Amino acid sequence: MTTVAKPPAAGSAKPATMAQALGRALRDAMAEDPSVHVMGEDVGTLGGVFRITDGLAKEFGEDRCTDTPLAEAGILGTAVGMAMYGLRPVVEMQFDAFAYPAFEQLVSHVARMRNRTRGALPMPLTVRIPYGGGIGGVEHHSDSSEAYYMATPGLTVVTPATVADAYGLLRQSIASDDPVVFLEPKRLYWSKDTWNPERPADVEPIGTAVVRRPGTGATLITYGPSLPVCLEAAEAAQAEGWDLEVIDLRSLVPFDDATVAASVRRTGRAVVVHESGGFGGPGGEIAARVSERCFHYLQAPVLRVAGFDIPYPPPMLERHHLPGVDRVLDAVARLQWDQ
Amino acid sequence: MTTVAKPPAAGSAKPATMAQALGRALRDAMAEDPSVHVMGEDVGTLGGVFRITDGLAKEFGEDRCTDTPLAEAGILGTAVGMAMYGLRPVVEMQFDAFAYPAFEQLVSHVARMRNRTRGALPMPLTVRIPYGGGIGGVEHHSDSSEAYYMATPGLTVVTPATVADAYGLLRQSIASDDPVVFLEPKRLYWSKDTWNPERPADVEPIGTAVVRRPGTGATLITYGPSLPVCLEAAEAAQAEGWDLEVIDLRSLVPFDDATVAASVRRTGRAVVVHESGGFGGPGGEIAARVSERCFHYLQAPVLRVAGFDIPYPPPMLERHHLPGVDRVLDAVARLQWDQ
Amino acid sequence: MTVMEQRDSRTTPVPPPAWQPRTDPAPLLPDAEPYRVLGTDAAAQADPALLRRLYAEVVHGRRYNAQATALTRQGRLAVYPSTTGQEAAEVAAALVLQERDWLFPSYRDTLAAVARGLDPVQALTLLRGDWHTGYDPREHRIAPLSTPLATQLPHAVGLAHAARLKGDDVVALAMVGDGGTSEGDFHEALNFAAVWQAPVVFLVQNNGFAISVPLAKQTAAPTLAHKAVGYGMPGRLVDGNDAVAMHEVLSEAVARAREGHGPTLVEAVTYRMDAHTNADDATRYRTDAEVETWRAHDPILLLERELTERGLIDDAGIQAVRDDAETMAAGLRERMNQDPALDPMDLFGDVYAERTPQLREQADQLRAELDAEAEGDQA
Amino acid sequence: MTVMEQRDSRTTPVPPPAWQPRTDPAPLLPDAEPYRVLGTDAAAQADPALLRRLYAEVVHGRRYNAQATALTRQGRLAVYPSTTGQEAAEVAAALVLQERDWLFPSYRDTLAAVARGLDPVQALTLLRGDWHTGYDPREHRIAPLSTPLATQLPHAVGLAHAARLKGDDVVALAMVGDGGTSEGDFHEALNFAAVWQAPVVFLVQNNGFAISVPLAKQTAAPTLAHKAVGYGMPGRLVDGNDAVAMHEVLSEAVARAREGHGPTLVEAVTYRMDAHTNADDATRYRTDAEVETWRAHDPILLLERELTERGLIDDAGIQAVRDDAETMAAGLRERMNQDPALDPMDLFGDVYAERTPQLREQADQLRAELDAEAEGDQA
Ligand SMILES: Cc1ncc(C[n+]2csc(CCOP(=O)(O)OP(=O)(O)O)c2C)c(N)n1
Ligand SMILES: Cc1ncc(C[n+]2csc(CCOP(=O)(O)OP(=O)(O)O)c2C)c(N)n1
Ligand SMILES: [Mg+2]
Ligand SMILES: [Mg+2]
Repeated sequence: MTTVAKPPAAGSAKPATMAQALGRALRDAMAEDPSVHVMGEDVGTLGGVFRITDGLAKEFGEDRCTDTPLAEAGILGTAVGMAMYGLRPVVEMQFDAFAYPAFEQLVSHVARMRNRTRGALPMPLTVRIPYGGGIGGVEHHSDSSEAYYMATPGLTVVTPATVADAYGLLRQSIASDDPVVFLEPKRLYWSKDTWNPERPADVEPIGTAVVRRPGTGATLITYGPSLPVCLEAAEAAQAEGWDLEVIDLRSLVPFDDATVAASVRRTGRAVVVHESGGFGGPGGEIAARVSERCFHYLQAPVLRVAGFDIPYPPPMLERHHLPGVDRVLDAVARLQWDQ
Repeated sequence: MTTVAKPPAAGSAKPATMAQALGRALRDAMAEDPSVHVMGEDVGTLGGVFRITDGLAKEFGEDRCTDTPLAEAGILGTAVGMAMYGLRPVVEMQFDAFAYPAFEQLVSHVARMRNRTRGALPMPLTVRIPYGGGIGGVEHHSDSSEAYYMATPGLTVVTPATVADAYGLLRQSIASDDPVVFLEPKRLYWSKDTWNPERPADVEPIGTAVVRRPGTGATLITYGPSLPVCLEAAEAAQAEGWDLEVIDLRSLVPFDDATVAASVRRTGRAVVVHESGGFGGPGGEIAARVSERCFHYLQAPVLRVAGFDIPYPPPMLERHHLPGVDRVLDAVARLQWDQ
Repeated sequence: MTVMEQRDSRTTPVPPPAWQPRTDPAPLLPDAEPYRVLGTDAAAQADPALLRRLYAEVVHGRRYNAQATALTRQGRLAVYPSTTGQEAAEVAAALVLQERDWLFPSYRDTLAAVARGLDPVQALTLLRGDWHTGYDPREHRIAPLSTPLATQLPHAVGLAHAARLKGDDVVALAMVGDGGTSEGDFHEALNFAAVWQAPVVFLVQNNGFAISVPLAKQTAAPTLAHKAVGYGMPGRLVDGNDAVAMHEVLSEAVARAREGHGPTLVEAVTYRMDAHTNADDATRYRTDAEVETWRAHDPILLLERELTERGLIDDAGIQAVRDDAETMAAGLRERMNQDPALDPMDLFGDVYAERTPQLREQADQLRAELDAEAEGDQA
Repeated sequence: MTVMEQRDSRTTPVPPPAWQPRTDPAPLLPDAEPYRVLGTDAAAQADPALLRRLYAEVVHGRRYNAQATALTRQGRLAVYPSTTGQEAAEVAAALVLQERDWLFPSYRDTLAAVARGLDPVQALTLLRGDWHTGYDPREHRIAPLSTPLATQLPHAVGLAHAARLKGDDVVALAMVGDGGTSEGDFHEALNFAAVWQAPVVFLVQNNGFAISVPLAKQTAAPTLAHKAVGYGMPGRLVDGNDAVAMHEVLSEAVARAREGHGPTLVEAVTYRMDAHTNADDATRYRTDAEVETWRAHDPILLLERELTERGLIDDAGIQAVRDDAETMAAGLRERMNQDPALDPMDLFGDVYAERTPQLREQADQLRAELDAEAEGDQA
């Protein structure tokens, strides 16, 4: 997959939010490539309910950043047609659960069109989905739906956890000739990092996991909204004498077996952490792969820390559902350290 | 969950197909409980494209076995309303991939209505979905979509592999006060067994896995269309000196950890076999659970034999995709027998 | 006339056409302009008791909207989608139903539920964030507020159909916004309803916007009511700010459904005076001037003028209605200021009729965590 | 007239209504009965060259249907959904398009693709089972046959919209069945098309059935063409067995789209003479008598009668057309009797632009298995 060249202008690094970086990525992609079209509910005049697309309609016109009728299957279905004609649509789904009406278009067409036509009709489209909880949203506004997309061959599934990745991975996703489900962790929208919008650093390509914190005792494997939780847990664990490595997967598909297995072979212990429900969630796949590849290196079973197997709870109870630092540390403690 | 009482009439056991047993289950459920309503595309006059509902409209009238308009979200959505009013709808989706248009209704309403209303509005409905390949169907007619349903809390996910289970599990599903996704392995529709339609034997309740073949060397964990493959592989393995146990899961949700873990602790080796794609498929969850629960008993990593991570292939190539006896035996051979 | 009956000197013999029209389209088409009563000569016929009732309810509704919006500012509600300006339609939807009938509100329609008699605290539970639904839908015959747009419409059809199959005299009234009409579920629900001749009334509140998207970007239809003919049901176009017109048209539609003549689509033309929710900034997509013009067509104003002109209410009467609304608001405020008592263990309570083994394990885990936390708090 | 302009002695000041009709509904409504040319006086005006062309194509289409059905019996096609009886609509859909235009067929419409010039072997690849699509859609401007019903309609809208944005003079014609109109995707596609004024023509072939389900269980609409008004586009009702009427109405709709006036919905009233597919048993849900009545309204018959009456064709001419169709059928038969050369490794070829590491592993596994098999075969 392509990485994106640095734009020429200089500039200086200052605190920026993930939301800003995402908006900038859209803007730069549209400026660079006239075939990039942004579409979705309220993305034009309003700039999206999270303001990610703010200013795009003004800068590029409503034909390039379009408020669509309120119909997700229609949005994705028309984007398929636009991609068939050579455009590069970037679709915004307003919230995770509101991508479900478009599920048939995604699974039966977006994911399969290239394969169906032996490569004649690639689907260079990106579906941006704000996902996950922790922002006090009422029901249907906090789903973690990545398991559905992971189980769908033909889709690339990307999720950033840092400001730099938000920009870099979104640019790569838009530039990709394959359809990308780009999952934006809602509760990281306002997370900040120093970042230079005029000279955004290249980031590792989609398909590459990154060690965000090196360690020797055990590996925390995570992505998206749970990365900050894991980094915090790793800091706390240090006090207990556990030196944890933290891996940010960045893309669930393609999955970076090499980086993950190398780490676990080194540390001998692993915990997979995500906020999606545990049963049938991404952690099962990840734990199974790690267990198979690192069997003889493992000192303890690969454990999982995940959301409960329940519909996402109402705002006042969500903190009991979301895996936090304590649950991660509890799992780390169960890694049979005495052996 | 309820088991179903034997109907009074006697009768004799004779060869019957899974399709016949399913049809009989619908008939008996409708006869016993006037709140059971069958609905879907072509289920009435035609009796369904697989003829499972044959005769029901005639026996019970079109109001109880209804040809709906061609719209899966509408079918499931109206069934939700019928269930709200106390009926027990049994919905037929014509093929696996044609359940996707109903995905939002399934995930956002069917699975959550009981939880949303603190039990006030249970969803005693059954969604019958013919699934899987091996019948030479063109694209969209052979999907294995169980990973999607497994990852959706609130759904019960059932799939029979024998004629007796087809009857018994479908009766239990219809009697369940929770929504059941009832996955019917298309290529087993015409599989036969001796069975007495007038005195169908009780079967184990939903949530219970069954050992279909006892063995000591390794456990094959499977369900639905792959059960016959595993049984055949176990026979063949005997010749190689491997004594394999074969477990039929019968329901993916609830998952019978107890039976599976007990077996693997005994045998020390396990292979999960299914025809669904491997990555993000049910096998990841199962392998992860088994690895966690049986870690100290395992002689080798839990392996998986699954369909490739590709869109379901065209009929002329499907045999290369479907896991057959040879692939199962290859996996068994890789279970580090020399250790 | 059908293909088959068509007569022409050179006509070939023609078979029975499978397409033969089931209905005459003419009566299905809506009026060219919204039906109105208030401010027209027809208002003189309006029943004084109904006028007073509608007035009290609409004033009540306005006060409810204001109070709920205030509660968001005090952090007592997570979010509130106001129906200020739409009270006439909300109230009429509730009043035309019998107790045995069912209401299917969208996420915005807490007012309709309240006008139906639901305790406002229960109606607001979803938006406060303590649970997804704050009431027993079967007890009140009010379906859960539907957040995924238009998805509740097929539920209404199924319920009404089921009631009819059981021989029960029950009508379902389902509410949706102008934006919601673009969803596939809207289409499928209306089609099922018409094919089954289900006793359903579909009420579209066209309030001009779907969040920021104006109607002109949502549809090119002459009116949303014109969609009815494509399903073979009548479409009615009504001034949604005219409580009397709304009451009359919805009553007719409910009666029609009850008598077995099938569904009706009603479009109420109205306007969302507030932002989409308290979290929205409406100045990004519309001018104050546009909003101002609608103030002159306020549902309360229309009723008040009629009542006053006909001498059906005096200042004291108006004050009494307002006082009553104030009492409701004070009670609501007070009760919403109390923290709800929540038990985190409820997370596992109603996922299934019986907990799965996995959920039992997870509930045990949370129980242990909560106990440890409580111990920690005590220490 | 709008709410705003409404004048009444007692009228209150009224704001600019957000609902203001965008279109006059009257011209959008279809005729009360299907438009016909053949067998009416208008037929005399029909261009002889067009009549001959349509005749040849329709006869060709009939022969193609018969041949494909025969191939299922010989096990050379996995399944075939025949368009026998619907050839006029299929052929007209292909003929009205320019080379740069796009056709979006449903799973049944291989004939339209063939009439557009696609090699029938390529058109039948999906149904033979060797691959999902047998041709390069960009080369032929024919979208893949769509198996999930109505899902191709939004694709057509998006493509037409994209072409318009790029300034290309391209029209998309999308085909769907009567059953497919019930799907949400139908609704959403038509709405997007109308809002965007996209250059699309929607052709619904109402052939009386969706597998076993007759139209009366599918819709209660006066006609399917009446759905158009709810989107703000014109609806046209046409005799689908009348190739000349179909050609005329579709040509007008294509011209309308090309000139920037937006989409049209065309309902072709026709009949599916064969079973749903070779695997279906139509006697379960309809009588032979019903089928028989349609034979008198056969699309070939209608054309042949016109050509003969006007002396535009003689027996030799008819025979020449039939011979030509026979040659096509023989060629098709011969080529379909050859086994396609398939490479199982293609399974991994186009899942992604570049294989993922996981797919590389899986491809290696299959490669090894195939090699072992081949060795085994040699040994
Ligand atoms: C299926 C779905 N898609 C998107 C949303 C997000 N959303 C919430 S309200 C809204 C606008 C609704 O507009 P309309 O139907 O006109 O109702 P109104 O808000 O005006 O009452 C949107 C897009 C949703 N709730 N459900
Ligand atoms: C989404 C979807 N649901 C169900 C099916 C199964 N199916 C295939 S053809 C058919 C009937 C189609 O009827 P119609 O739209 O009238 O087209 P026709 O077959 O008459 O050409 C059905 C239900 C499908 N292909 N796609
Ligand atoms: Mg609105
Ligand atoms: Mg049809």
